Parts: sequence; structure tokens; C-alpha cells
Amino acid sequence: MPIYIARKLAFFILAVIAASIAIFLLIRGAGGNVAAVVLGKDATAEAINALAQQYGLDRPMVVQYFDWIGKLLQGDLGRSFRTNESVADLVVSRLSISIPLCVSGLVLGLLIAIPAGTYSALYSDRPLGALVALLSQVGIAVPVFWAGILLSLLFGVRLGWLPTGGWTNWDANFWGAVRSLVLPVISLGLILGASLTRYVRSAVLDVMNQDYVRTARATGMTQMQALLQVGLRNAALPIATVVGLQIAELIGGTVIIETVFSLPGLSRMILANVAAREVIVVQSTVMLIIIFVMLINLIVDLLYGVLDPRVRLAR
Amino acid sequence: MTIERRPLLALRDVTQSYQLPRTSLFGPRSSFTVLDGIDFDVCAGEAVGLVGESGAGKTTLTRILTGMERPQRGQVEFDGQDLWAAGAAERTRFRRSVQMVLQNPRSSLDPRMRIGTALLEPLRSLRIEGNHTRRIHEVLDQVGLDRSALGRFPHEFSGGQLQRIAIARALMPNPRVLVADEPVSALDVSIQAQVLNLLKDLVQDLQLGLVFIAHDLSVVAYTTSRVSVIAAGRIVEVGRPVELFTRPAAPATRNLVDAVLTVESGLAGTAL
Amino acid sequence: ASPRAEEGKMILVARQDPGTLDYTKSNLTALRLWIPANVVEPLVYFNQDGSVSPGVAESWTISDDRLTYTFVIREAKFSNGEPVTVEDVIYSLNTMKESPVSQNSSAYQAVSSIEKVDDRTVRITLSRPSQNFWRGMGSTAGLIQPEAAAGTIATNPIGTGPYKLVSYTSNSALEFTVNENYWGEAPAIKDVTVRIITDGTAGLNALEAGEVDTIPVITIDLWEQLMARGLDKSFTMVTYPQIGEPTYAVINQKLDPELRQALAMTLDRQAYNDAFGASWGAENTCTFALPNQPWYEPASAESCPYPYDIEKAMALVAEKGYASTPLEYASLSDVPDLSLPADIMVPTMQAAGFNMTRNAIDLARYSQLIFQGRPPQFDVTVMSGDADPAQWACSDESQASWSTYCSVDYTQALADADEALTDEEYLALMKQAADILRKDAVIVPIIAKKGVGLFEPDLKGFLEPRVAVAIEFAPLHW
Amino acid sequence: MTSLATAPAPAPARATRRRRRRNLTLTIGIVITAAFITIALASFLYLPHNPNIPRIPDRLLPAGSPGYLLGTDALGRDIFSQLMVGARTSLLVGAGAALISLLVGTVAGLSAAAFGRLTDETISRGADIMLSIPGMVTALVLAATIGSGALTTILALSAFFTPSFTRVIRSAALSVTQEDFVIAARLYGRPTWFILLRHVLPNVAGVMIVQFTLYFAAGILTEAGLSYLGVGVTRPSISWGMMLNEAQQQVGISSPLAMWPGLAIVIVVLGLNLLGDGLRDVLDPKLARRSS
Amino acid sequence: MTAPAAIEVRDLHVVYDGLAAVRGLSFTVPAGGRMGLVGESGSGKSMTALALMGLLPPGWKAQGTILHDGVDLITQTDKALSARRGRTVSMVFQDPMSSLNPVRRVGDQIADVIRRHGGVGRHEAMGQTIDLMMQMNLPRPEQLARSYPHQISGGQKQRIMIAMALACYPQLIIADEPTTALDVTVQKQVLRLLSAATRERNSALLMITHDLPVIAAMCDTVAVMYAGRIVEYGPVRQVFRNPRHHYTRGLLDSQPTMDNIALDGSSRLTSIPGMVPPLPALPSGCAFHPRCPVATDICRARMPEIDAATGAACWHPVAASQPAVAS
Ligand SMILES: Nc1ncnc2c1ncn2[C@@H]1O[C@H](COP(=O)(O)OP(=O)(O)OP(=O)(O)O)[C@@H](O)[C@H]1O
Ligand SMILES: Nc1ncnc2c1ncn2[C@@H]1O[C@H](COP(=O)(O)OP(=O)(O)OP(=O)(O)O)[C@@H](O)[C@H]1O
Ligand SMILES: [Mg+2]
Ligand SMILES: [Mg+2]
Repeated sequence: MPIYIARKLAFFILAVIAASIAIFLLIRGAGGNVAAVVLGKDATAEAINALAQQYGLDRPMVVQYFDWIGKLLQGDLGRSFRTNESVADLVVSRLSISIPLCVSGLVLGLLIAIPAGTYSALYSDRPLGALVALLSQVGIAVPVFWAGILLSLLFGVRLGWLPTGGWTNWDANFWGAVRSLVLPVISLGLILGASLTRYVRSAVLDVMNQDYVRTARATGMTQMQALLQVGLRNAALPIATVVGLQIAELIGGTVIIETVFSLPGLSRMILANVAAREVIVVQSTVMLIIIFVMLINLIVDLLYGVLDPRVRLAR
Repeated sequence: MTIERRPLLALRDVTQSYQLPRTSLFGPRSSFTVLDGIDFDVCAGEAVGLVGESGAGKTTLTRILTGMERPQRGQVEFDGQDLWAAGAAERTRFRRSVQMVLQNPRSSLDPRMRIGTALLEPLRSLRIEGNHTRRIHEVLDQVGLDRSALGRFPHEFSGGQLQRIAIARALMPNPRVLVADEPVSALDVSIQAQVLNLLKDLVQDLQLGLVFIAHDLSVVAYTTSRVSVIAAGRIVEVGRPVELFTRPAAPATRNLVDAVLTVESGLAGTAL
Repeated sequence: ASPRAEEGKMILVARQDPGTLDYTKSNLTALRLWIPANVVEPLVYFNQDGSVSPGVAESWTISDDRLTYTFVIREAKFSNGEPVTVEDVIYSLNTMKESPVSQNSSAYQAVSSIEKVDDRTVRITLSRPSQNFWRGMGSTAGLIQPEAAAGTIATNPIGTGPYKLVSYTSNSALEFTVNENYWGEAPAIKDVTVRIITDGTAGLNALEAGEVDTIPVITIDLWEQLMARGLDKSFTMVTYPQIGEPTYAVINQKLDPELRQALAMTLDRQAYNDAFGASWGAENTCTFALPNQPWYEPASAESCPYPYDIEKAMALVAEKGYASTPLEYASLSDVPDLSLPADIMVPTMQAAGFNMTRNAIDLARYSQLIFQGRPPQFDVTVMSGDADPAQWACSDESQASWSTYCSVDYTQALADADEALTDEEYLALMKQAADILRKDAVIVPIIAKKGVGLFEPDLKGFLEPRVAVAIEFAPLHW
Repeated sequence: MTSLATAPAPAPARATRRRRRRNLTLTIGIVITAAFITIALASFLYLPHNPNIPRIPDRLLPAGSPGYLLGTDALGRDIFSQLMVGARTSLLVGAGAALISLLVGTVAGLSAAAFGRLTDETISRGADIMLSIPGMVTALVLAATIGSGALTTILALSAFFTPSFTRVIRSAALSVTQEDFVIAARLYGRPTWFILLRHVLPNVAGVMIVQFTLYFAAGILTEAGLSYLGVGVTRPSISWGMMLNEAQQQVGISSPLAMWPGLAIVIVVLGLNLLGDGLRDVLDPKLARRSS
Repeated sequence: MTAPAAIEVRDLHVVYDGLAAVRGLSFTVPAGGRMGLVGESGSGKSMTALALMGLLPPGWKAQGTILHDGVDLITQTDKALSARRGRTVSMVFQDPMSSLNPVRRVGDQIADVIRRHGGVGRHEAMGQTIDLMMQMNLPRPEQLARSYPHQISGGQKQRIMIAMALACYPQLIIADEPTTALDVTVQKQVLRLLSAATRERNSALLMITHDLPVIAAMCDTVAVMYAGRIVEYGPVRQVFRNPRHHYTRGLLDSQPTMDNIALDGSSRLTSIPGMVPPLPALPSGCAFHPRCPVATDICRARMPEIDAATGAACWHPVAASQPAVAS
């Protein structure tokens, strides 16, 4: 186990470094004079050069990279060119939307996927099981933003039950904030749920076909007991892995959903800042997201170690 | 009978070990000796058996025997020449002369390759000239297969037939030694006999050297005239099958002999 | 009735996030709608009727030769409690003078000195008379901020206005509350929230659902929807010119003038106007102004040098062989209102026989092309924005920037107008200047959109913007 | 002994019923995919209207209006023609991205499986790293870097599909390289590259085709997302996602505008997924139960 | 008929959508008796066992009668069967490597069975588990009980499986090739253990294997299966010493014995030509006829039933006096 942990940690660090270089190159490679964009169309050339100098954008790339990384390591995410706000503050203010959105979307997705996937795995011969499988196929084919548009057309425009978009701050109007998250979360959860259903289904199918489940049944467990006591515990491992991997996709989904519902979340912030070439904001924020995803995957891996004695006890 | 033995293929004091995965964060990686000072040989027209428990090192030994792995210590000698010291021409001759039959007949043949093509593969690979069609027909006759097999795919055959095809493929380059690693353990009882008989015939008819591996002593004993018992990477006993059965010396041999169940002993109530 | 009426609150909708609140460096409408007049005040206010009222300046005198302006600064406090000093005023004006936003700095072109006379008086001396200067003092160029708080201007601008900013969460909301230190009469509504809802439909939904009280600026893409939903009936709809954006095609000045003119003939103003399904809110025009400006004229045979005439354009293309000139239409991909003009114009230009390719490009890349020494690749683009004709002015080609019109004549004409001593003279000169621009088919006006706002019927008192486009909260009341 | 009766198919009993359902899946998948490709190709030969030329007087006509099968959009452009051209984009981007990923993923996956532990570790860990970078975010940044357009979209999608291809092909190839026939080929002297091409590649072809089909679908879906965000395809090219982006500005007036492109995406993606699943059952029985 | 049979199977069919893996099987295992079911791969042995347990794979249906403990198992609900599985009838599977839950300690897995059926507390169940493991000759049972399956050897795992099967003193234990996956040297120990432990508990044993010597060593009666049917049925001694069906005869002849070995290479095994037919392509009549040396038209046309006198389902049984195995 210590070796396992050490390997995973080492890989995590390596991965973060690799990702940071990739992100830096990608974003710095982006066309556009940062300072010019930041200053807007009426800016004078002198002002632009001054700004570039002020933020050290005229230094060599390598220097800029290490400067950025060095500050990042000290917890300094940098500052916005336009507002001089600290990126950390920006991110934190956005997280109050993105995290609830992501987490509830994921939870909803799992709440849908685990029962639905399990049911359709066990009863693929029954009409309902086949229906669930079909629905999950259809759900996978539905673009998350289209689901969002349709939901907002139905519940927002036609029925007028829920806001079609926009955001009220938590402290301004708690229930208002909750209401503005309902449709986004449902869209995200439904679509995520559809694809997770497939994974759960195949994981459960896989596990329930294992010899040890047959053994459990042969020693007197009912189908349901075998599922709950043996099947799910074992299926949890592959499902956890998939969920870890899906986090990256979930974040992709939130970019779109935040746009559909005009939620000022983290992803939207990135979108806006990419357009504005706020390189520091984009770099640091994207990096944070990547670290977050990698951290989740690290946790899943370590969890795997805890859940699976084959890994845990391998010294 | 003890004329001068001139082994065709021989291992001399062969040792092989593998590195084990790390067990502690720091400290050296330990290694694991799979084969330890092995001496082993086979002559033309002779069937030699190798038995041993699972993990004893049988498959590793075949890999060294066929030149797929280079031993850490010791020599592999073919026709009296050290394989790993020999030149390219010698190596090519070795490749043609030592062929192998593997355990699982179904996975021994590429499912997407017609039998005819599969049989030609060794000839092409080893750049053997000559009338290939005639050679194929010859070999098919030797293993008792119909020519109609050539156009078909592996999934159209039964396990026993596939093992024959695998044997046929091994025979294509006209080898002098055939190494068979558990060639019958995946086969049904009624089929197993067909393959064992075939191998025996080939040794006789073609003066092949056969290295036959199994963990079932009775099967090995039936097929071969000399058996080596391997345990934990060492050859612990060599002898004629009958002698091993009746007077096993090494504990490992005794275990294997003990393990043999026969219908007769079962009926007699002495089996367990 | 809005539930906010009782509590003395009000929620407005903004369509765009300002990103930064530094009005000295940014001239985004999204910022100029909310901060000037409400939070930061100019020296003076120009009223609708042409009269001038005091702002940060309590009173002023203008010398007869219109070269010396003396402002007496009000004894007031900024919202942070600090008193307004002459130093703050001088700092503010100097900052604006140096502003990277040409709209701000251009007001100071004629300024030769800004000096303190005494603790309450500032004197500004001009080298020549300037209409721009005087108008600027009532616009963003005349906004007064405390020097001490300059560091946080981007997120928390401070001023003397009736409101102060409580918080700004980008892409979410701006929160305002009354400024206790305000020198004037306390406004009726104490707390104001500007909620940023970028999706127009969502904004209208929010209004209809009573979640918000007003959308003071509704862009043209929503007008059709607004009518279809009958919102103009259930809410008070106001139209006013100041916020309207004129849309104009910008044709690269480097192109042959006759080619430019042929291109201008393909611009079908009526089709463009109709495309929004709301002809009530926009007018076709060939002048460079908003309807509140005196030199404005709707499109007509007289005012349009190159009216839409596809046949003539085709004939010209054939005659002059323009089909062989590769042309590029740069459509800014991240500015949503700009794809529609391209959708309409590019096919028309192609139909006329021009060898036109449409190239989507984002703002950042666009700016790169201009600023990094590379000549602009684009040949035709469409912009919408302020109606200040001075913004195109560019005296020689080395100064060329995006949408500039580099012409000595034009620059001179504008300068002459600037020096006008009377409004009549100014108007006449501006018309002459506009004529030069119009005839050269570099910046080609298409339509002028009105400003349109919807208000909760109980919300009264809307005043047309006085400081540039600023929506003033103070006059509004339940 | 020379009789060669035709022999046991691996799971002969495995059910006509299931096979029937599998065939249905496959058939629906093939039909939808074929229709989609046909429409995309047909759009080069014939379009009811030019999808980019506005006809303002005909704007916002409902479906079934004379001359406009599915009606028109806010500029009077024919929806059906736009959908046809959009199919082209989806085909190009989806297939293009899947193809590039397939090529790179195959090379990487096969190398990882064949060239020893170090190569394997490097490639696999590299793929892991890429997998934990959110694809949509990468695509956004990439679109900003290279500029938006079909090509960028293809590149961005390939960048984040490739690791999945690599992983899947690697593990398929790994299981093939452990088969005895590979050992046999090595035994009679075939070099690694030959084994990869002649034995491994044909045997992972099934996996490759399935993976291609599924990611073809994923590519269409993601392209739609990017174009919806405005960083994908822009006019004069047309994509379904872009149509949805435009339609969303009109939802208050005409909600059918948001229906057609969405439906098109769902049907095609569903069709390709069904095709992929169907093919997986046929080509790759070992993987049939696992879906990835 | 003094004691009721441990299990009585009458005309059992196991079918799936028109395919029949088992076609009309009848046999009885008396209480405490030991029966062997022998046949080649695909002959339907495992399907029979799973049918008896009520654990057929999805889609498969059992038809006929399976009398056990006074009830017909085929008519029972899954819940009722669950209460029996592991208590009155239990099973040992072929592959011990994959038959234990990888994420649960082996001791707990045994204790679970005891608690499920014995209604005893946690602590007591653990005590019984340790006892049981001791009886299975497992070294250091306390420590082993805390291990996970991947930490112990195959032979030990199979003993754990046997312990689980025997935990509740079942009337019948079905062992489906319990030693095929094990190392040869371990096979005998496990068989010995299974034999002794069932005898001790007076549990009947249904031993399923393709290995004739194992049947000879373990069982009293034997049923030889071919293509889903029993082709020969009778006491082991009688069937093996004097097989009446040509298939049984062929199987016995294919077996390497001391004789072949002693002759040192010169002897040959007799093999059965051809191969086992696949399910969807079963030959008409007697399924063995294409491989049978004495097949005639009637063999091709009609399916023989078990003859009470010979115990073989054959139109032309092997003559009674011809011994197969030298005695
Ligand atoms: N490449 C390798 N790296 C590390 N250990 C290995 C390697 N190959 C084989 N071993 C180990 O060497 C030992 C001998 O393996 P080998 O396959 O030769 O045994 P075997 O006698 O053929 O067994 P079986 O009867 O199960 O086939 C085993 O313990 C195995 O785990
Ligand atoms: N899940 C299944 N689906 C379809 N057919 C099956 C299934 N399991 C077994 N079969 C078929 O049923 C027949 C009987 O299989 P069974 O497993 O009972 O044979 P067996 O005698 O146990 O063979 P083995 O010695 O290989 O275990 C075989 O032809 C097999 O192909
Ligand atoms: Mg081996
Ligand atoms: Mg079986």
C-alpha cells in the first residue's frame, strides 16, 4: 500500500507539472495582444505597451512560466489585468455557483444512474429494463445544452415555474438561488445520469456474472441480497473509476449549462476571460480545475486502494 | 541401448531469474530465481517429458529452449553449438529446427487468418524456399487433416483439430525438435488421446526430438521415454517413466506420483 | 406591483458584464450605463432642454473667448466620507486627459492647462475654443473621483453621486445603495440591484415573472420577442435615442474608392432593418448620428450618396473587374450582434459578384492584427457603437486603428467644428464634416437603433440619460 | 479422422432472441447512419435553398410552408437546407476527429502494448494525464488559440479523444499479444512490427471500428456544444450546434427553431451509438458487456 | 426405499429458446449416497447442477421434476429456494480463484453462511467458522480467517469453498469439477477432504467431472452424459469394469493407464474419432452415432432410452463380458 500511494502521488505531481506546461503553452500561444484586448478598442499604443510591461508580458516565456508557477505554489493565483482583482477571489466567488451545480448534478446523475443501471442490468429481459436501457441510449445522444433549452422552454417559458436563466446570489435570495439552479442541475443530472446508467449497468452486469455472486446465491442469498451485499460493493470500484473520469466531462457540461442558463459560474468566467485574453485568469483557473480533477482521480485511486484489498494489502 | 548420446538440443547449467516488483518504498528490488542450474537435453527420435507443479518453471524452460529468452547463466546448445554465441546463419538454422506447440489450441491460431495462410507463415518468415503447396499437403497428411481445411478459419474447427493444425504449423519448416507445452490439457479426454497418439507417431516417423510438458504424470509417462521432474526451478529427478512411477526418489516426484489417479486405483478403493 | 416597492428597492437588468468598472480605461456601454451619474458625477450636467446644471462643480464661468473655464467645486463629500478637494478634481481631469479611451482624452485636445486657483476653484485654459471640451465636462470625460481611491477603481469606483457601489460580482450583479454623503436630495429608492442576465430571453422572462423591475436597455434582437409577448402593453415601454447604437459598415480605406462605393451600394438598409422584425425601433440612415443629434437625418435620396442598388453594384463589378479582387469580411465571432449583419451582407455582396470571403475572427485576434504592426487583414466589417463622429478621426495613416477614417480634410473639419463658438456654427460645421465621411464610403451608416426600455408600470420618473448613456436611478420612484 | 464436421461456434446457444434484438439495434444504427451520410453527401448535389442567403420577407415561416419543408429561420433561410449542410459539418468533424484519434490512438496504443514497459508506462500515463484535462475547457482554449472553425474543432476533439482510443486499443492489443498465436509468430521469427500489422491490428480492428463509431457520435455531440458556445463552426459553414445557438436568440418567438437541429443531433448520435453497440456485439463479443 | 433420496431428478430438461442443454435426465442420489456425473465439455453437466440449485443463467428454464427434501424444487419460488441453498443443498464450484468475494475476508464469508441459515450470533458464527476451517485441515485458521481471497492459495480457497458448502450440514452437496482448476498435487488432498467431510456429515454428494479416475475414487454410482443425455447409468464398479455403452467404453480406453506406461512408448491409446457435437447441431437419433464404431440405421433414426438391464442407452450395447479395464 505505501508503494501504491507513493506511485499514485508521484504520478499526480508529474501529471500536474505536465498539465501546467501544456496549459501555459496553449494559452500563451493564443493569438491576440493581451494588453490591447484588455484595454479595449480605443486604447493607444503607448498605453498597451505600458500595460504589457506592467504585467511582465514582454519577458521571455520561460521566465513567465516559472514566475507563474512560483506564485502558484505560494498560493498566489495572480491578478486580473482589467480589474486587478485577485484570481483567487474571482474563483471563490464563482465557486458558490459552480460547486453546487457540479455536485448536485453529479449527485442527481448518480441517483438516477445507480438504480436505473442496476435495474436494467438485472432485468434486461423485462420491458421496463429494456426501456431504461433505451432511455439511457437516448439520453446519451441528447446534447446537454439542448436538454437545457428544452427544459427552460417548458418550465421557464411555457409553464413559467422556474427561471429560464440568470442568477440570484445566495445571500440575496437563498430560495431564488436554489430556483435558478434547479433546471441547470436537472439538465446536467439527466444527461450525466444517462451515460452513467450505461456504466453502472455494465459494471453491475459484469459483477453479477462473476462466479462469486453465484457462490453467494448458492449459499442462500436472494438475488437482492446478493446484489446489495456482494454486487454493489464490487461494482463500486469500476463505477468510482468511471465517475472520477466523468468529472472532467461533467465540468465540460457545466461550461455549456452555465451558458444556457446564464449562470455566472467558473466555466463562464473562463469563457469570458479566454475571449478577453486574460491569460493569467484563464491559466490559473484552468489549472485549478485540472488539479481538482486530478485530485478527484487521485482520491478515487486511493479509495480504490481502500475498497479493494487486492490493492490495499499488496504491501 | 546406451550408445553415445548426441543431444540435439541441450541446456547446460541454465539459470534464469526475474526482478520482482518493489515491495518497499526504498531498498533494492528483489529478484526471483525461476530456473536454477538446469541441465536438460533431447536427442533425435526421442520424446522427453518434463513434469512439475504449477509454477515450477516449465514454461520458462521452454522459452529458453526455443531461444525466446536468453538465460542469465548457462548455455543453450543446438547440435553442439552455443546458440547465443553463434552467428546469424546458425541462429536461422536454429529457428527452423526448433518449433513449438502451445497449450491453448484456440489461441494458438490467429482467428483472422485462414489455416492455409497460417501454415505458410513459418516458411515465409524463415525464408524457406521450395514447393510450399507440396509441403503443406505433406504435413496435413502427417497430422491427419483434410486439405479442405486450408481455406477455413480457426473458429470452424474443434479443439483437437486446432491442436493438430498447430502441430502441422510447427512441422512446416521441417524441424528437428518439437517443444510441446501442455498440448493436451485444454482438450477433452476423447480428443486428448488423438493428439497424444499423433505426437508419438511423429517422433517415430520423423525422428523428431520431442520435449513434452504436462503436469499430469500419467500423460507424460504415456508419451515419452524419459522424464525430468522439475520443482522450484531445479531438475530434481530424471528417469524412465516406469521407474519414476514405481520408485520415485525425490519428494517432488513422489508428490506427483501420488497425485496420479487412475480408474483402477479408484475402483480398488486405494486412490484417496 | 413589485414586492420591492414597499421596501424601497429596485432590481434592474443588465445584458452585459462590464468586466472592469474602471471608466477611465474602459468605455464599454455595460459600464457606462451604471457608474456615471449614479456613483461618479461629472462637473456639470447637460439637461435635455439644453440647459446646464451643476454637478461636482457648484458653479462655473466661461470666458467670452471660450478659452478659460473656471469651476467652483462643491463643498461635498465622496461616498467614502472624504471631502472633495480641488486636487481630486485636477487628478481626475488629468487622468481623463491621459485616458487610453480616446473618447475621454479627445475632450482635452485643446486643453493647455488645468490649475488650482484656490481650495475650491479650478481653472482650465484652452489653446482654442472647443465644443468637445465643454461637452466632455458633462460626460464621462468630466467624471470626478478621489485620488486616494484610484487604486481600487476597477472594482469599487468612488464618487459623489447619489448612490454608492456596495458590491460587484462579475457576471452576476452590481449592488448599489444610497450615498449618505450625497450633496443633493436623497433619492426615493434606497437599494438598487443591477442583475446581469446575458440571455435576453431570460431577462424578459425575469421581468415578466416579476423577479426584476426594469430592463432599461433592451437590445434590438429582443424587440420582436418583446412585441410577440405583448410586453409593451403590460409594461411601460420607453424609447429614447441616447442608448441606441447606430450600426455602420466599415470598409477598409485602403480599397479603391470606387470599389468602396460599389460595396456600399450592396448594403440593403431596409432588409437589415426588417431582419429584426421590429421596424418601429430602428430607422435607416445614411448619417452618422443618433436621432437626438442635430445633424441626424433618416435615409433618403438626398442624404444617401450610395443608396442600395444591387444592379448598379453588379454592373460596376462587371465593368471594373472587381470580381478578381479578393475581399475579406471580418465578422467578429465573439460579439453576438455582429454576426447578423454578416449573415445578411456577405451573401448580398457575393451575389453582386464580389469575391468576398467571410472570416470569423475574435476580438482579441482582431486587435492583434491592428496593434502588432501587421496591417489589418480585414476589408469589410460592421461595427455598432457610439455616435460620436470624432471617434473616427485620424489625421494620417500611421494613426490608423480599427474603424478609423484617416483623412486630413475630415480631421480638419472636425477641428473646425470643435472650435465653433455657437451651437449653430457647430451644427453647420459638423454637417460639413459628416458629409466628407459619408461621401467617401469608408464608414457607411446603416441603421440607427433606438434605446428601448421596459419598466414595471409602477416605477415612474425615468429620465433620459444625461451623462453619456447613464441610466440614472435617482429620479426613479415607486 | 479426416472428417471435418463444421464445429462449435463459441457460444452456439446464445440465444436467437438476444441476437434478434442485437440485429435490430444494428439495423436501426445502420439505417440512421446511412441516411445521415446520404443526406450529408446529397447536400453537395442538391439543396432546396441556399442555406446562407437571407430572404427577409420569408422569415420565421412555420414548418410545412410552401417551399420550406421545415420552415425558415429569423433571416428567412431554409431550415431543411441548413440541416442538410449541418449534416456535412457533423460528418466532417465527427468522422475527422474520430479518424485522427483513431490513427494516433492506434499507433500509441499498439506501441504501448508492444514495445516494453517503459514505452507502455510513458504512453499510458500520458493518456491518463490527458484524460483528466477537461476536454471542453481545452477545446475552448484551443479555439481561442488557433481560431474557431471546423479544423480547430477537429483538432481539439482529437486531442481529447485520442487518450481514450489509446487506452482501449492498448488493452485490446495487450490481450492479443498475450495470445499464443503471437508467441508462435515470434517463435518462428516474425519481427514485432510484422506481428503488430499482421496479427494484432486485424484482431483489434473490431475494437477500433466500434471505438471509431462511438467517438464519431461523441464528436458530433461535442462539436455541437462548441458551436453552441460560439467557438466552433461559424458561417458560412453551418453546424447544428450553431443553428441552436442562433435559435436560442429566437426561442421567445419561435421555439421550433430549437427543435429541428436538436432532434437531428439526437437521432444521428443515437444512430451511431446503436451502430457502435451493434458492431461491438458482432465484432467484439469479449467487450460486448463492457461499454466504455 | 427406506431413507428418502437426497435428490431425485425425473425427466429434467434445461432449455433456452428452443435449445436444450439437458434433454430428459433422470437419476437419484440416495441420502448419504455419492453419485458421479461424468461427460466431456459441453455435455450439460454444469447446466444440470445449476438447474438443481435453481441458479440457471438468465433465460434458461428447467423442466421436469427435482424432488428434494419432500418438495419439487422446480416449482419453488426464488425466495423459498434461497432458504434451501447452502442449508439443505449446497454447491462447490469449479474455479476457487473467482468464486470467493474478493473484497471480503474469507472467514467472514463462511460465517455469513452460518449466520444466514443457523440464526446464530456473530461471535458464535465466527467460532464455528474456525472449527470448520480446522476440520478442513487449514493451517492457522484464526489467521487465515482474516485473510482476503487473493492472499491464500488455490487449494486453500477451494477448502474454504467446501467449508462454506458444508457449514450447514446439507443433505446434498454438488461439486462441479472441484479440482480441475487446482494444481495436480493439491487435487488429491482436496478430494480426500471432500470425501471425508461429506461422509462425516452424512451428506449426499453429486460429483461432476470429466475425469473418470476421480469418479472411480469418489463415487458409488455414475451417470455418463453425452450431449445432454445420460447414456449409461449404474454402480461405478459395474459401469467402469464392464461398460455397455460404446461412448463409456471409448472414454475408458482413451485414458492413459499403468499398462500403457509400462509398455514404454510402444502402446497406443484408443481414441474416439470425431468430436462432441455442438448444441444447435445435434445429430438425430442417438447423438453418439457419428462417432460410434457400430452405429446402424436405427441409431441414426431413433433415440435409445436407458435399458434397465444394461444400464446403457444404446441400441447395440457392448457385450457384457468384454472387460474394458484389465482386472
Ligand atoms: N516474466 C516473468 N516475470 C516474473 N516472474 C515470472 C515471469 N515469468 C514467469 N514467472 C514466474 O516464474 C515461475 C515459473 O513460471 P512458469 O510459467 O515457467 O511455470 P510453469 O511450470 O509453466 O507453471 P504452469 O504449470 O502453471 O504453467 C512462476 O512463479 C511465475 O510466476
Ligand atoms: N450461459 C450460457 N448461454 C448459452 N449457452 C450455454 C451457457 N452455458 C452453457 N451453455 C451451453 O450449454 C451446453 C451445456 O453446457 P454445460 O456448461 O452444462 O457443459 P459442461 O458439461 O459443464 O461442460 P464443461 O466440462 O466444459 O464445464 C453447452 O453446449 C454450452 O455451450
Ligand atoms: Mg506453464
Ligand atoms: Mg461445466
